[in-house]
Amino acid sequence: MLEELIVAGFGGQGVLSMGMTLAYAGMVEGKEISWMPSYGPEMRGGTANCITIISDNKISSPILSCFDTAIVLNQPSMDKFATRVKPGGLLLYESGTILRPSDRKDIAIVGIPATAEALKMKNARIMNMIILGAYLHLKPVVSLDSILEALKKVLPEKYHHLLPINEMALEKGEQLIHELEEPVMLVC
Amino acid sequence: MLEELIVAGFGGQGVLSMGMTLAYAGMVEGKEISWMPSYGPEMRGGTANCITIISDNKISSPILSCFDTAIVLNQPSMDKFATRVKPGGLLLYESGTILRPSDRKDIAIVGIPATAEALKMKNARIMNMIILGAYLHLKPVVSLDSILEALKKVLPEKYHHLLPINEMALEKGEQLIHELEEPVMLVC
Amino acid sequence: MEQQTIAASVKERKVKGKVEINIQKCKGCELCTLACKEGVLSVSNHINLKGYRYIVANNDLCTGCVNCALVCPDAVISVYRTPLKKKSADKSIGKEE
Amino acid sequence: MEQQTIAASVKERKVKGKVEINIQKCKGCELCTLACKEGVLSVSNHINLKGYRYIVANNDLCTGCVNCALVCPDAVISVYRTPLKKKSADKSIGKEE
Amino acid sequence: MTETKLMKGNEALAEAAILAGCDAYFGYPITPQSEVLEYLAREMPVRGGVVLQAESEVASINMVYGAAGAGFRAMTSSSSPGISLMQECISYMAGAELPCLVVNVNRAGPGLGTIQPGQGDYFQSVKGGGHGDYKLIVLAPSSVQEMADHVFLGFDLADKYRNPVLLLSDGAIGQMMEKVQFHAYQPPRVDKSSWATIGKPKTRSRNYITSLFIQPEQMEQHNQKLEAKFRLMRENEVRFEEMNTTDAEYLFVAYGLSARICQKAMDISRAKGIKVGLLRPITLFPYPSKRLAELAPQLKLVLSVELNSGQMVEDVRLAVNGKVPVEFYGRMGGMMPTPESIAEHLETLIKYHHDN
Amino acid sequence: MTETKLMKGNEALAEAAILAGCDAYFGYPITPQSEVLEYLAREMPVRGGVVLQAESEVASINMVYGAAGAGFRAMTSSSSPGISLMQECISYMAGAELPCLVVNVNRAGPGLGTIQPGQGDYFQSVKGGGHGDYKLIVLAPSSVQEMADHVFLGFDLADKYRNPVLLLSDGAIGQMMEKVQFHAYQPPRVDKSSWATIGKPKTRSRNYITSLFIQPEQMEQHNQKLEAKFRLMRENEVRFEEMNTTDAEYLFVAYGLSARICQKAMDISRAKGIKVGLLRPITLFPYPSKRLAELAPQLKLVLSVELNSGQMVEDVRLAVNGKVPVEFYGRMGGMMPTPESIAEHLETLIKYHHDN
Amino acid sequence: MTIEERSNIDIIQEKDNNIIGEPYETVYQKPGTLIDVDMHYCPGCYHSLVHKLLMEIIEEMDIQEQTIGVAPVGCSVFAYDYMDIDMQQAAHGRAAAVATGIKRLLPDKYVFTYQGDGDLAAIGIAETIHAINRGENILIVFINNAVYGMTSGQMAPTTLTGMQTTTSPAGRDTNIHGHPIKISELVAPLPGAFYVTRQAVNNANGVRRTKKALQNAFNYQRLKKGTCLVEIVGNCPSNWKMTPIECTGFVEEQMMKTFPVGDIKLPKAEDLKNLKEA
Amino acid sequence: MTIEERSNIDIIQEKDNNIIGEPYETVYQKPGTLIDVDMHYCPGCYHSLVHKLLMEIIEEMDIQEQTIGVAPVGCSVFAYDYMDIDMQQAAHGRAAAVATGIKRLLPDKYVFTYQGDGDLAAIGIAETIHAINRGENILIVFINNAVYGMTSGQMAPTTLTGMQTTTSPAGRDTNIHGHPIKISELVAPLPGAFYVTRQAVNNANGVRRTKKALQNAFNYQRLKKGTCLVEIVGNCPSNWKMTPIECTGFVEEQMMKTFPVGDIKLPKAEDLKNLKEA
Ligand SMILES: Cc1ncc(C[n+]2csc(CCOP(=O)(O)OP(=O)(O)O)c2C)c(N)n1
Ligand SMILES: Cc1ncc(C[n+]2csc(CCOP(=O)(O)OP(=O)(O)O)c2C)c(N)n1
Ligand code: SF4
Ligand code: SF4
Ligand code: SF4
Ligand code: SF4
Repeated sequence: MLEELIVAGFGGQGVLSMGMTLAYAGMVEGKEISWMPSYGPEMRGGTANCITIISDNKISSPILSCFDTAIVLNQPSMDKFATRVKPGGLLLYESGTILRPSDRKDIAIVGIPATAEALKMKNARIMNMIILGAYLHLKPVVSLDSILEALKKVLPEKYHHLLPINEMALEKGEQLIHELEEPVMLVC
Repeated sequence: MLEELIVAGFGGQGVLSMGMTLAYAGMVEGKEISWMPSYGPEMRGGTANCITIISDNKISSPILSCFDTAIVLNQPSMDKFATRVKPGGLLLYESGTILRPSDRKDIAIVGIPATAEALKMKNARIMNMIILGAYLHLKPVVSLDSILEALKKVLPEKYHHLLPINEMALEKGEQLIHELEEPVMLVC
Repeated sequence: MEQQTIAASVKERKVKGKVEINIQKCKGCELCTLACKEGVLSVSNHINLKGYRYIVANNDLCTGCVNCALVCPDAVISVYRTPLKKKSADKSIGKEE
Repeated sequence: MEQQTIAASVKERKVKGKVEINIQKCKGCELCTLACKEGVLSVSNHINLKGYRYIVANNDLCTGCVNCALVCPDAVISVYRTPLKKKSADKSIGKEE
Repeated sequence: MTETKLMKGNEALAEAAILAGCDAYFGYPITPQSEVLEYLAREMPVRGGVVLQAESEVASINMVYGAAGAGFRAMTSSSSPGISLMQECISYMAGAELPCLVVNVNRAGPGLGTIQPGQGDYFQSVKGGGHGDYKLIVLAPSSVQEMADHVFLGFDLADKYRNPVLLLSDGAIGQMMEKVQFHAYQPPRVDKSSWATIGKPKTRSRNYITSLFIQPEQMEQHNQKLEAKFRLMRENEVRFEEMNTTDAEYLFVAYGLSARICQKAMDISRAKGIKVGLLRPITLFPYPSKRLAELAPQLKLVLSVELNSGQMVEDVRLAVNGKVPVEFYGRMGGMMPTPESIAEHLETLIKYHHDN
Repeated sequence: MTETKLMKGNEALAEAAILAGCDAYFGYPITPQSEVLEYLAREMPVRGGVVLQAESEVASINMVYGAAGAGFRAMTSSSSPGISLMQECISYMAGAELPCLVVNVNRAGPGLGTIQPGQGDYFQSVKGGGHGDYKLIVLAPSSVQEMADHVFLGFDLADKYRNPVLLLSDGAIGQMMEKVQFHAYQPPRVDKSSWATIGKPKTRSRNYITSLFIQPEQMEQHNQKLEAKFRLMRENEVRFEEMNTTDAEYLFVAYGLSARICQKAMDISRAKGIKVGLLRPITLFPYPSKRLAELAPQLKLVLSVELNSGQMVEDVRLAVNGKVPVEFYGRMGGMMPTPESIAEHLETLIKYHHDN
Repeated sequence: MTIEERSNIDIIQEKDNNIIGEPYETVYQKPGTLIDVDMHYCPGCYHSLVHKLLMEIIEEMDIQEQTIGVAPVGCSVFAYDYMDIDMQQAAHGRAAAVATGIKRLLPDKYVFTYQGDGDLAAIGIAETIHAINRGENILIVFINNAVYGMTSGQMAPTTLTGMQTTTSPAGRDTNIHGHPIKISELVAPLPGAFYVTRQAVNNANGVRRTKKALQNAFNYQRLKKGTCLVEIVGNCPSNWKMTPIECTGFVEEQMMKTFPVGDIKLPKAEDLKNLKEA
Repeated sequence: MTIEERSNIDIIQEKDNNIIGEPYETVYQKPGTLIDVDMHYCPGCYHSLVHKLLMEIIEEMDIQEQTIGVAPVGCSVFAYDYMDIDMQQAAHGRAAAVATGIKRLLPDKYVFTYQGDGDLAAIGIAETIHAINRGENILIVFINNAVYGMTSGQMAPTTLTGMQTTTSPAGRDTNIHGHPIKISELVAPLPGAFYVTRQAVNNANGVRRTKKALQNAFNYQRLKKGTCLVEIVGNCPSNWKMTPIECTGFVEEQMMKTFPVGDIKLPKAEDLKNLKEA
C-alpha cells in the first residue's frame, strides 16, 4: 500500500490537521508515514498545503510532484494541483467553495458540499472531517477506528468533547459519497 | 646589488626607522626595496625588528630566514639573529648594551659603542644613526647623500632641525669604524 | 435602541458626510466601527474576494469626521463632506477632538 | 627644602613603616612617588633588567601608610609597620584618609 | 522507552536535546526552526536545564561558548542568516576547543532569501565560514528520526573531540512529521575537570579557555594539534549510507532532503533498467571520500544532487580525482527537484557522456 | 601623477581608495589593518569623502550596504575575526547585488589566534563564509603596488558586476613598505539610477534594494540571475601571473605573500637545475582553473604553498582533475615558510613521487 | 474569525455602493504615495496604519523625491511593496547602520528607518544606540508590538511582564527574562537624541497625534541636530491571539501602562528657531 | 621615557636592599591570587592596578574556588595569565553573553567580566545592555580609558570631546562622532541593574573606594538581585602619549569631568537586609 496525498486550501480551513490526522492514523496502523507542510511567509490568509504519504514500506522522498490523491478546498489549490494528480488518481474538492473544478477526464473528480453540511451540523470547523470521511470511503487507506484514535492525538485534550461531532462528520462524508448522483469510478 | 638586512632591538631603539631610512635611500637611488616590520602584540617593551631588502632587481620574498647583514641592538636579538647571518656576512651590534656577542668565525662581527657616543653627543635618540653610519661605511649599499635625502622623508617636518645632528651621528659611526682596533674583513 | 439617539443627532448636523469603502480591500478588522461614534459603519453579512466580512456604511448618519478613515489600517475608507468653510491647513487629518 | 619639613614629621611618627620594592618588577611609572606624601620614594639612577628606572625607598621617612603600595599597578611594593594596635578588619588596605 | 511518536523534525531535535542531557540551550527565533526554541522554552523549565532566548544569534553562540567552557552540554540553533552571524564565535570555539552543538536548519539564500528549504550553506558548514583553519564535524540528517539521533551523536562527538559539531538540516526536514523513536541513552561520563572553568580549587592549577596564542610558534603548535584532531576525525568518524551500489554503474550522491528525493529518483531509474545507486553522506565533514574513491572504478558517471548551485559536488570531484565524470544537478531558492526530473537528468547525462 | 612613493601596504590601499573615488569608508579597528582607518580618518575629511568609525564590524558592513545601495563607492576593511562578523551582510550584499569593496588583511586563526599574517581565510573568501549561493570576486595582492592597484580594479569590478569584491591580503603585505606608484585614474561613469536609492522622482518608479524573494520561483530566478553573473566572471575576470612555466616540469601555485616566498624558492630550485615554475592566482575567484588544466599535461608535480593547513590546494586539484599529482606545503599560526624550506620540500616530493 | 466561520457567508463581488455626488468635497483619501496593492498585514495590524500615515506625510510635504526609507526584517520587511519611495531592505536589526550609510552620503535627503521591537530592541540595539549617540540625522520609526510578529509570536525585549508568548509560555518572568525594555526612555538621555516621543494609534486622536509626531520628526530632520525617534505602540492581533478590537483594549489597558504615550524628549526652543525661520 | 633616554643608566642587577627585620608586621603585600609574573601592561597602566584589587578581594573573601572571570579582547585579554582563577577569554565585546552562559549554569559561583570601553561600549553594547536588562547576576568590571588600548589608540565611544586619537586626529568632533557615551548613567535606570558605580584609582583613596565598590559588588552577587557594574576610570599612558603621572592629571582634570566618580545606583535597603543576615 502506498498513498501519496496532498491536501490544499486556505490557511485555517483545517488543511494541515486533515493531513496530520491521516498521518497519525497511519502510525496507529503501524504504517510508514510522512507529513510535509508547506509553510509560507504570511501569518494569515495565505494558502497552505501538506503532502501526506502512507505506505507499507519505508518512504523515500517526502516531497512529491504528483499525487495519488489531491484534496483541494479552494480555487487556487484546484488550479494548482488538479494537473498534478496521477492518471487514474482522485481529485476531491469542496464544491461549495470551488466553482471551477478541473475538466480532466483521466482521473476521478469528486465534489462534496462539505461546508454547507458542516453549517447544517452547526460547526463550520468540521468541514475538513466531512471531506476526510468522504475520502476514506473512496480510499480506505486507514480504518475509521484508526482515524478516531488519531483524532485523540491531534486534538488537544480540552477539545476532546468534540470527538463525537468529528465522528459524525466523518460519517456524513461517507454518506455524501453515497448520495452522489454518479458513482465514483476509481481506477487504481 | 642585493642586500638583505635585518635590524633588531627593543621597540623604541629606532630599529624600524633605521631600516626605513635605508629603504627610502634605496628608493632615492632608484633601487628596488622592501621593508617588512615584525609587529608584536605589546604596545611597549617588546622586541622589534624589520627586514630591509635593497636590490637592483625586483624583489621576490620580503620575508627571509638568513641575511647578508644583521644589525642587533639588544641581547635577545643577538641571540636570535646571529645564527641567521649568511656565511661571509656582517653582524653589527651595539657594544654597550650587548655583552655576549656571537662567537661565529665565518662572519664579520663588529661592535660599536653607539649608545655611549650618542650620550656624548647629548642625544640618546641618534644612537641608531651612529650605527647606520658605521654600517654604511662597511657596506656602502647607498650613498650618504641618499641617506640624508631619505631622512628628510622619514623625519616629520617639525623635526627637520635635527637633520644636522643626524648627519653628525652618521659621520660619527663611520669614524668609529676607523677607530676599531682590528680592521673589519668583509668577505662579500 | 442606540439607533434612536443617533438618528436624533443626525438632524443637528451642520455638515453632511459620506464615506466610501473599498470593500475588496477591507479586511474586516472592525477598527473603523470602534472609531465611528455616529454608528455609520457596520459589518456586512457578505464576504469579499479575500474572504473578509467587509464594512458597509449608513451614510445618512455620517458627519464626515474622518475618524473611521484615520484608524483604518488599510486605507480603505475615503471621506467626503459638504463644504462648510474652506480650511486650507491639514485637510486630510481633521482636528483632534 | 621640602626635605626639611618631611624630616620634621619623621620625628613625630607613632608607627614606623618600611617598604620593600621588587625592583625587577618595577616599571618605573612613578605613580608611587606621587602617592607617597612622606617623600620616601624616589627614582633610582639605575635601570633594571627590563630597562626601567626602578624606585628606591628611604625607609627612615616611611609611616607605613600603604598609599604607595595601593597605587602601584604592578604590586611591586610590600609594606611593613611596627605594630600599634592589632586591627583585624581589612588589614591590607588601610583606612581612607 | 521506545514508544513511537509522530513529530516534526525540529521538535524531535528539541526532544532529543533534552534526552541527550543538554544542559543549556540558547537561541534566537528564526524561521524555519523557531519550534526548537519554543519546544524547549516549554519543556526545559519543567524537565530541568537552562533555556534562554538571547538578544541575537551572536549572543546565543557566545552564551554557548560560556556554558561549554564551564563544562556543560550546550547548544544553539538557527537558520542560514543567523548562522552567518555566528561564524566568528564558531571559529573561536573551534580554536578554544569547546564542544557544543550548533544546528542550522538551512533555508535558501543568499541574503534574506526565502524561508523555503535549501542546501546553500554546504560550503559555509564544511569548508569553514569563519576565519582560520578549523573544521566542524557536520552531520546531515535526512529524516525526522535522524534529526533526533544526530543530537545524541553530535553531543557525543563534540565531547569526544572537544570540537563544535554542526547539525546541518533544512527547512523541509525541520518542518515535516515522521515517526520517531527515542532509545534509552545515558550521556557518557566525560571528565572535563582538566579544562572546564568551574572555579579553581587549591588542588589544581587554574583552567582557562582561550583561542589566543600570540606567539606564532605557539599558535602553529596549536594549529597542528587541531589538525591532528581533524585527521583523527577523518579516520574515525566518516558516516554514510549506501543503497544499490553493488551493481551500480551510476551513482547519485546527495545528503539530507535531496538524498530522500534521489532515493525515489533511483527507484524510477532502476525501474527503467538503469543501474543507479545512491551514496548518502551522513557526515559532510569528515567526508566519505575514501568510499567514493573505492566506488569510482565501477562507475560510469556520478551525479551530485543538491539544493544549491553545486557545492558538495566539489568534494565528490576531489574524492574521485578525475577517475569518473562527476556531474551536478540542483535546484535553488527553495524549489525542489522532483524525483522524475532527477531521473530524467541522469538519462540525459548518460546519453551525453555516451555520445562524447 | 606617477610619483614613486614608499608606503605601507595598508596605507597604499587607503590612498588608492581616495584616488579611486571611494565615497565612503566605514570601519572598525583591528590589527593588522587599523592603518587603513587611521589613514583615511586623517585624509578623507581634507580630500573629500565620508569616513566613519563604526561601533563594530557588523555596523561597518551594514553602513557600506546603505551607502552602496544609495549608489556610492563604499568600502570597509578588517581582519579575520572582524570579517567573520560581516558574513551575514556580505551574503545580503551579494543577494541584493550591491557593489562594494571589502578588505580582509588576513591574520592567523582560528579564534582570536594571533595578529601575525596568515592565509587561513581562503575558504571563507572563496567558497562563501556566508549563507546561500553567492560568490565574491576575490583579489589577492602580493605587493604594496597591488594593494593599491587592486583597489581601483576592485571598485571597477564591483560596479561592473554589481557584486561585492573582496581584497584578500595578509598582515605582512599590509605592514610592509615597498615602492608604489599611483597612475591617473578616472572612475568610470556608472549609471546606477535604475536601482540606487537616492529619492524617487516622479519620472521613474521607485528603486528598492532587497535580497528577499519569498516565493521560491522568484528566488530561484534570482539565484539563476546571480549564477549567470558568476559564470560571466569566470569567463572574463580570471587573472593570474605566470613565471618560468614554459619549460616547467614542476609548478608552485601560491598567492599573495606565499607567492613572493615561492618566487625566491623557485630561484633556489632553478639554481639546482630543477625546472620549476610559478603560477600566482591574482583572482582567487574566479580561479585560473583553465590555465592550470592547460599546464597539467606538461607537469610532473604541482605544489600548492599556503599559509594555512591546505585550502587553495583543493581548487588546484579540482582544476587539474587528477591529471597530475598535487601536493601541499604550508605553515600556520603566523609562521613563515622560508624559501629554502619550500625548495627542499619540493625536492623531497620529487624524490618521493619518482620512487613511487 | 476563521475561514470556517466565514464560510457561511457567500462570496460575492459587489459593486461599491457609495457613490459620491456633488456638492461633497474630499476630506480623506488614501495617499497616492501608498501603492495601491493589498498589504499583507493581518487584519487590524497597526503596521498598515503607520505605513499610511508615513505616506500621507510624504505626500503632503511633497518629499517623495527626497525620502529614502529603510525597513529591516520583521512583518514590515515588505514595506517597499507599499511605500512609493526609494527603499532599502536591511538585515535584521541593522536598519540604523544602513540608514547611517545612506544619510552620511546623502545628508540633504530625508532618511527614516521603520523597525519592529525585536529588530530594534533585541538584535539591533547596538546599531540603534550608536546611531542615536552619534546623532545621525535620521528618523527612527519604532513599532513596538511587544512580540516578534513575523516569526510567529516569540517574546520580544518589550514583551510585557507576565505576557504569554510562544517562548515565554508561562508568561514573561522578570527573574528569567528581565523587564520589558523601554527604548525611548533608555535613549532619550543621549545627547544625540533630538526628539523622542511615544505615541499610539489606538484611536483617531492617537492617530492624529502620531501623525503630528512623525511630521515633526520629518521637519526636524532638516535641522541636522540629531536623531528623532518616534515610538508607536503597536499591536499584533495574530500573535496576541486577539481580535483587532480586543487588541485596542489591550493596548489601552496593558501596553500603555508599561509604555505610556507622550513626549520623552523635546527639542530646545532655540534649536527650533531655525526651523521656523526656514 | 624612551629606551634612548634610559640607556645612559647602566643596566645593573641589584639585590633588593630593603630587608625587613622584626618587629615589623606586614601591612601590604601582593595577593597570592595574583600570579607572580610580569604583567605585559605598560608602565603605570591602571589595568594592572585593578587586576591586583580584584585578586586581593578574591583572596580576602577566599572565593578563588567560587569565582570565574571573563576577559574579552583588549589589553586585558591576557588577564588569565595573571589572575589565578578559572577564566574564559571571550570574543571582542561578548563578555557579558559569555558570562551569562556561565552564570546560568553555575548560579552559585561568582562570575565577573573585565572589559574595556571599546569592548563594552562599542562592539559589545548589545550584549552588555541585554545582560543587565535580564538582570544577570554577574559583576561587570568596566575599565574606561577612553581609547582602544590594544589596537594602539583609536577613538572609543567614551573618548572625550575634542580628544585626539589616531582615528580622530583633529579631536573628537561631536557633530561627526557623537558625544562620549556614559555607560553607567545609560544602564543604571534598567531594573536589572542592581548596583552601578563609577570609581577611579587615581590616588590611594580612589583605590580604597574602588576596592570597596568591587567588594560590595562581589557580596551583592550572592543576593541574585541583578547585575552590578563597577566602572573604573582608566588611563592609557601609551596611547594618551603621556607619562603615568601626566595621566593622573588628565584623569583628574579631564576624564572625571565627563565621567564623574560616585555611586549611580545603590541597592535598596530591603534588598541588602538578606545580605546582612547571611
Ligand atoms: C539574523 C536574523 N535572525 C533572525 C531572523 C528572523 N526574524 C525575522 S523578523 C524577526 C523578528 C520580528 O519581530 P519585530 O522586529 O518585533 O517585528 P514585527 O514582525 O513584530 O513587526 C526575526 C527574529 C532573521 N531574519 N535574521
Ligand atoms: C571582532 C574584533 N574586532 C576588532 C578586534 C580588535 N581589537 C582588539 S582589542 C580592541 C579594542 C580594545 O579597546 P578596549 O576594549 O577599550 O580595551 P583596552 O585595550 O583599551 O584596555 C579591538 C578593536 C578584535 N579582536 N575582534
Ligand atoms: S478599519 Fe478598514 S480594513 Fe478594518 S474593517 Fe474598517 S474599513 Fe475594513
Ligand atoms: S608604582 Fe610600582 S611599578 Fe610604578 S614606579 Fe612605583 S614601584 Fe614601580
Ligand atoms: S503578525 Fe502581527 S505584526 Fe505581523 S502583520 Fe500580523 S498582526 Fe501585524
Ligand atoms: S596600551 Fe594603554 S591600556 Fe593597554 S596596557 Fe598600555 S597603557 Fe594600558
